[in-house]
Amino acid sequence: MLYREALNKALDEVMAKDENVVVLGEDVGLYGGSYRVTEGLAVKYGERRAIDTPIAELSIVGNAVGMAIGGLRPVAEIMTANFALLAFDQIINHMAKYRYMSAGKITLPMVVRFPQGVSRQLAAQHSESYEQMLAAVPGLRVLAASDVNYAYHALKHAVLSDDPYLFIEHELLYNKKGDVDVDRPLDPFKARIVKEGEAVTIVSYLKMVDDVMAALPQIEETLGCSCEVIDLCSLNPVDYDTLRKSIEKTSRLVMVEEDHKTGGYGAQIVSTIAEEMFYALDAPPLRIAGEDVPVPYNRRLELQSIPTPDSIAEAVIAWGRKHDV
Amino acid sequence: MLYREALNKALDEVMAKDENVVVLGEDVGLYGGSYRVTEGLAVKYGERRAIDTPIAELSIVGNAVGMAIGGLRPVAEIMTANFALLAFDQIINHMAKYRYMSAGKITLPMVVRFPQGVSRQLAAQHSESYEQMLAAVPGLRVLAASDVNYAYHALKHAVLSDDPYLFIEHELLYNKKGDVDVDRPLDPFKARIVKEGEAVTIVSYLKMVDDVMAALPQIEETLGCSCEVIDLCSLNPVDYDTLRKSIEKTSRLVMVEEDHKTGGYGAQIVSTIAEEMFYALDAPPLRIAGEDVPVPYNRRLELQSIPTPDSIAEAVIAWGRKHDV
Amino acid sequence: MDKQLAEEIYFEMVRGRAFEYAAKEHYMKGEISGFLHLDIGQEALSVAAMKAFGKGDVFSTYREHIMAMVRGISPNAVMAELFGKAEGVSEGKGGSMHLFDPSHYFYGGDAIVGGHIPNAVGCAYARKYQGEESGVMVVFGDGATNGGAFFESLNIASAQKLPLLFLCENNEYAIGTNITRVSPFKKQSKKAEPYMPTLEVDGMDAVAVHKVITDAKAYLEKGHGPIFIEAMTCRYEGHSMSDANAYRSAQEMAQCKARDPIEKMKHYLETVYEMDETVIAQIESQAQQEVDAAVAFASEAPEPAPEALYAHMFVEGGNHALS
Amino acid sequence: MDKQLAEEIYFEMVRGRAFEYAAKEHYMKGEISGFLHLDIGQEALSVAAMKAFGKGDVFSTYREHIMAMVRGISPNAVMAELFGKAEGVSEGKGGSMHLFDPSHYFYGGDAIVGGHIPNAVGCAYARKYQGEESGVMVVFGDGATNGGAFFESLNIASAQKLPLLFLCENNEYAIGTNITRVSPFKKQSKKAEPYMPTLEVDGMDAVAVHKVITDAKAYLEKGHGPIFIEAMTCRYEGHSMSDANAYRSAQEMAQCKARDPIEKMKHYLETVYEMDETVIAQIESQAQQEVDAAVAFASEAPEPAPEALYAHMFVEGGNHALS
Ligand SMILES: Cc1ncc(C[n+]2csc(CCOP(=O)(O)OP(=O)(O)O)c2C)c(N)n1
Ligand SMILES: Cc1ncc(C[n+]2csc(CCOP(=O)(O)OP(=O)(O)O)c2C)c(N)n1
Ligand SMILES: [Mg+2]
Ligand SMILES: [Mg+2]
Repeated sequence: MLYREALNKALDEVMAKDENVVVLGEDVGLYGGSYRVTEGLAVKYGERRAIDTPIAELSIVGNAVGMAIGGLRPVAEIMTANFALLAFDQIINHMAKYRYMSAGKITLPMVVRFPQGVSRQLAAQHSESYEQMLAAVPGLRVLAASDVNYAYHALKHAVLSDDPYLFIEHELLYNKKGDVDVDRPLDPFKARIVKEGEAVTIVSYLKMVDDVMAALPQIEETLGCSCEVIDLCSLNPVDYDTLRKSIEKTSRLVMVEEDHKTGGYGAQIVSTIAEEMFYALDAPPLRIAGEDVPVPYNRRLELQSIPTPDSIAEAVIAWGRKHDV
Repeated sequence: MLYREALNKALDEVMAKDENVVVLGEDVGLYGGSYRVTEGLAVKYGERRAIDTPIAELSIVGNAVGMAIGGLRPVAEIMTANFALLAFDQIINHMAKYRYMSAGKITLPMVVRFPQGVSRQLAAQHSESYEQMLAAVPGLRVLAASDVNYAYHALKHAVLSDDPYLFIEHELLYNKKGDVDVDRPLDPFKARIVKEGEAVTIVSYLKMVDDVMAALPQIEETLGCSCEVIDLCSLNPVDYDTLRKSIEKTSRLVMVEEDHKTGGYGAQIVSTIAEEMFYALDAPPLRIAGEDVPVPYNRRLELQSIPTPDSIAEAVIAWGRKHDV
Repeated sequence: MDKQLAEEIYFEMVRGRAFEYAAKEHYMKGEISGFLHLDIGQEALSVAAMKAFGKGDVFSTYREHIMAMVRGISPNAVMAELFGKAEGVSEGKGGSMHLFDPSHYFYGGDAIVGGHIPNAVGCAYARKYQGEESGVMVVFGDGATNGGAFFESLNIASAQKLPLLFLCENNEYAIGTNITRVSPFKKQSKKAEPYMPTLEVDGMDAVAVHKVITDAKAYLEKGHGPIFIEAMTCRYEGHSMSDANAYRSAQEMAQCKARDPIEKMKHYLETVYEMDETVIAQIESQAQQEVDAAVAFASEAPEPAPEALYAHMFVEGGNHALS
Repeated sequence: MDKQLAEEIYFEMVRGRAFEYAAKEHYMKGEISGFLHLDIGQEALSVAAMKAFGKGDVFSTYREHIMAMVRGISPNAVMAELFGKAEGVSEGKGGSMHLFDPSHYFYGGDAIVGGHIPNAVGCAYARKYQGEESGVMVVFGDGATNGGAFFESLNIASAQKLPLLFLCENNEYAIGTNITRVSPFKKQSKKAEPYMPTLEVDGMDAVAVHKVITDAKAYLEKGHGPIFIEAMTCRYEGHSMSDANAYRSAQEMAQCKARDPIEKMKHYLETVYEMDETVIAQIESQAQQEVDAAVAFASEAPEPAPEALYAHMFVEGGNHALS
């Protein structure tokens, strides 16, 4: 099954199960969604449940908040992360805070989904990542699906939960293939050990997990060691237990993310480990991330601006050699 | 001179000097600004140059971008950081990117100013800090004024520069007193060593600098050591040179910020130092930051949610004892 | 309007004003803090609109103490919230600007100007979806009508024919800025005209407000879509306690107070129902007693426990199914 | 319209369409990537509006290749930008959606729907402040008229009486969603009516477009404030190269193409100026030659150097004074 099909299946199942579930967003209805995640839902459940909205992101999220107050379970789609900036007031001032400010009187069972990241030459206004910002907002659960099976189960979980979730996808993952084990629901807050290893813990999420895996043979062969690769899956809360166990074993941490390095999401992981596991580390932690520039259109420059399997391998190998891995 | 008077003086001087400088925002004109920073400017320079805008933050910043394109030097005020969320699209997709996307053809000499932080019981929708988000955006200069003299010089610099600046103030600093040395312009990107010391480097910015200073006697006395206190001043770029020199001397880093700890701005400082100065550190870095909750209204809970001089002293002392400072 | 309703409205208006003056007094004493926005002068609107709207859902702003009480939240719980106490309606976490109580169909209490309007639109969608006839009312100021959230909401509510009543409290000011300086219009209903029927009412006249909201509610129930009501009103105090109100002349203030809504309602009771001094005095003293009791309650109520800081972040065990 | 102008407009329309087809071809070959939005079908608008607006500043969207060229940016520089080359107008950093050239008063090239409208408002403020009469034109689609940025801009431009021409290219679709499904109106000028005069024009008729923009420009120059023009038009291709255009029936497409703007302009030249086949063929071949040359130029142009990644972040030595 493809990643986008897994997401579609998750939505289809929860919509079949609970008529309070509605999806809304630009072109999610008749058109079936820009990345086909909501394909078929309007035909099956009607336009009242697969709602085409105008191009008004503030309202998409703001309306979803109100629908949730009114007893529905809205799943809002923002076409691309960059447009979510228009909805930051609703996400941060409303969706994340109503429950707390009302001392629990208001409950917001809702999900906001969006794809993000560098795709293929979409340029600076269509290529950004905002987990750095959004995973820092108290009151939100933030999941990031890199894996097909995880995508299916985590999205179902998010829709059926009574808490407000952000569900982050990556534009280059929609056609990724994988198996879905429908009968084994998983804990969406648990990190996924993609590969076990002994010498280095490489932490990542979303598309970078695949790039790390692509870089791995070269890294392991060159350094003559085995690496443990962890997909965070949940960006808030973070499964620090899994990280801790891994780093206790490996004593080394590499954090890989696609977003600009300055202030990027990985800084939090690295700083938390530095604070809490300082003495367990045998080498300085390494952060591999995008360059601190808006994403350029030209393909070469674009690739230069983000980590790739090659640049990941290169960086880890250089660091490994320097620090006797 | 008060902090707000220093800001007012800076604006007054640049407006007198260059008629392209205009200020705009809610109540900045006839009313004189909610925190009186723009007081008197409408009377002196007219309503065309001290422009009262409707409550439309997206437009305040969006219009400023257009004014800058049109050859003016706008200084936009957002009344409180939380409302800036409504303008994030303009700040991040437009203000920060036009220059790069146009290969330098568009130049945006503009400033967006706003106060942020926990003031006194303004509750969750009026108490937040967004440097974590905004200092991570490539293409923006981000300054944070904790000091009266710095506030004056840095704001003048920002307005007269041809680059887009965010200028962050803190609601509790407006009535802070200090001297302004008008004749000695300073480099706004240089961190300020507030107090020299040998054993610990304490890094902070905005109001927390004052709280660190208030906590210092107790810390130094109890631990029997001297601490170096650094005010970052510029949050992007960061003056890592000054940090490096200090940490080479002290071998210890404490980072203090008011914002929620998870994903907070300080994570970047701590992770960068952990990456680049790992072997220079004699103790795990310590991060002191706000709790991961929306800011509550009740005063006791509010104070519990952020660092205070007492809690800073307590945390540094506990950490210092544990790690033999 | 029948006598009992008129008396109730009068009572609520008097109690509302007494409540606001009490809040002001205790703010000056330092027992209430943060931003405190008083509704004095606008009581006709807050009271009569809520009364007329019956059980429909209401979304409002930071200037909502009186509305919250008319909806059924007790003065004790509102005052305790202003005092930041554990027995406040938001357990001391929200304060003056954030009063919520879904059991009374009251959803705040939002302090982002215009930010609650898209929420009201979404709720109206839910009500239509559920086949509920009661509809939704969203209350906002003149200043909110310049923001994108308001406009997007007019458009969506109209396109979707949602049962939503837009109630604009036009007091002509957004803090210190007169609406005509930042909007091309004095009457903001102009902005809604392309999208839905608009009505105007004297916001200082409780009887008129009650009538127009009753009519509007009937319109909503017919499923024709949204409706916009503009009520011209006037606040007596500064925008919040930190505003000295220096931008309005003595003359302007006098004109404003000459339209006093409580006096007007009293006059109505006296002329239409020949209500006498004693009954009116009784109503007034009952109102004052309730406010005094609320202050006493709030003063004595306990502070939230330190653990409250971490409470209400997420729903625990909130998944109604995982499979 | 005089003959020379008519010929120029015809030439630009033909060249524009040839350019767009060439871009499509090279996209399919993989030489152009990202989002590519073709303006085919809408040439009358893009060409005649730019021609008529003269030297005023223009802010546009991602569907702007033709406008950029009419403004004076060479086809070479536009095509090279689509190819991501160093000699592109944005040196390969912007791509199809981000063409900027202040020396031709052309500011993009914005890919956030509606995001450039507040920028145009600010620029119009600057022009008024400077006493410049030329004014500003902002071009946007029907889909953009549902967003907060658009509405805030109507309100501000009207309140401030800014010299701003709002030009709505109503092609009835935002990607796959017909405007009437998400807006209460088919004609979006309804939304501007409270704020400013509105005019409607057949966006497939270059002569009509030229006239209405010329008149609007004269209106701006009188200092009366903003004006809104709605041009009904139709795009022939999908929204971008990734849209299969499956939501429009063959019949709808046929009706749309029956209004072809290039045929119409040709007919105008033939009937009004008795232009003969040879001249028209000459214009067409000249247009095609320029496009071929642009493709050749773009193919051969160098890639940006790796250091370009870090260029153009900030102005160096950009402080005109530090004291
Ligand atoms: C988005 C946003 N911008 C600015 C503010 C600050 N602010 C609070 S109330 C207010 C004025 C609102 O005026 P109006 O909507 O007319 O309501 P009124 O206070 O007159 O009832 C402003 C500017 C805010 N709370 N939210
Ligand atoms: C804020 C924002 N939301 C969504 C998008 C994705 N998007 C790009 S173009 C488009 C449709 C725009 O339609 P319209 O304004 O009518 O312009 P047209 O493409 O028809 O010329 C959408 C939804 C975007 N670029 N920006
Ligand atoms: Mg008002
Ligand atoms: Mg369109």
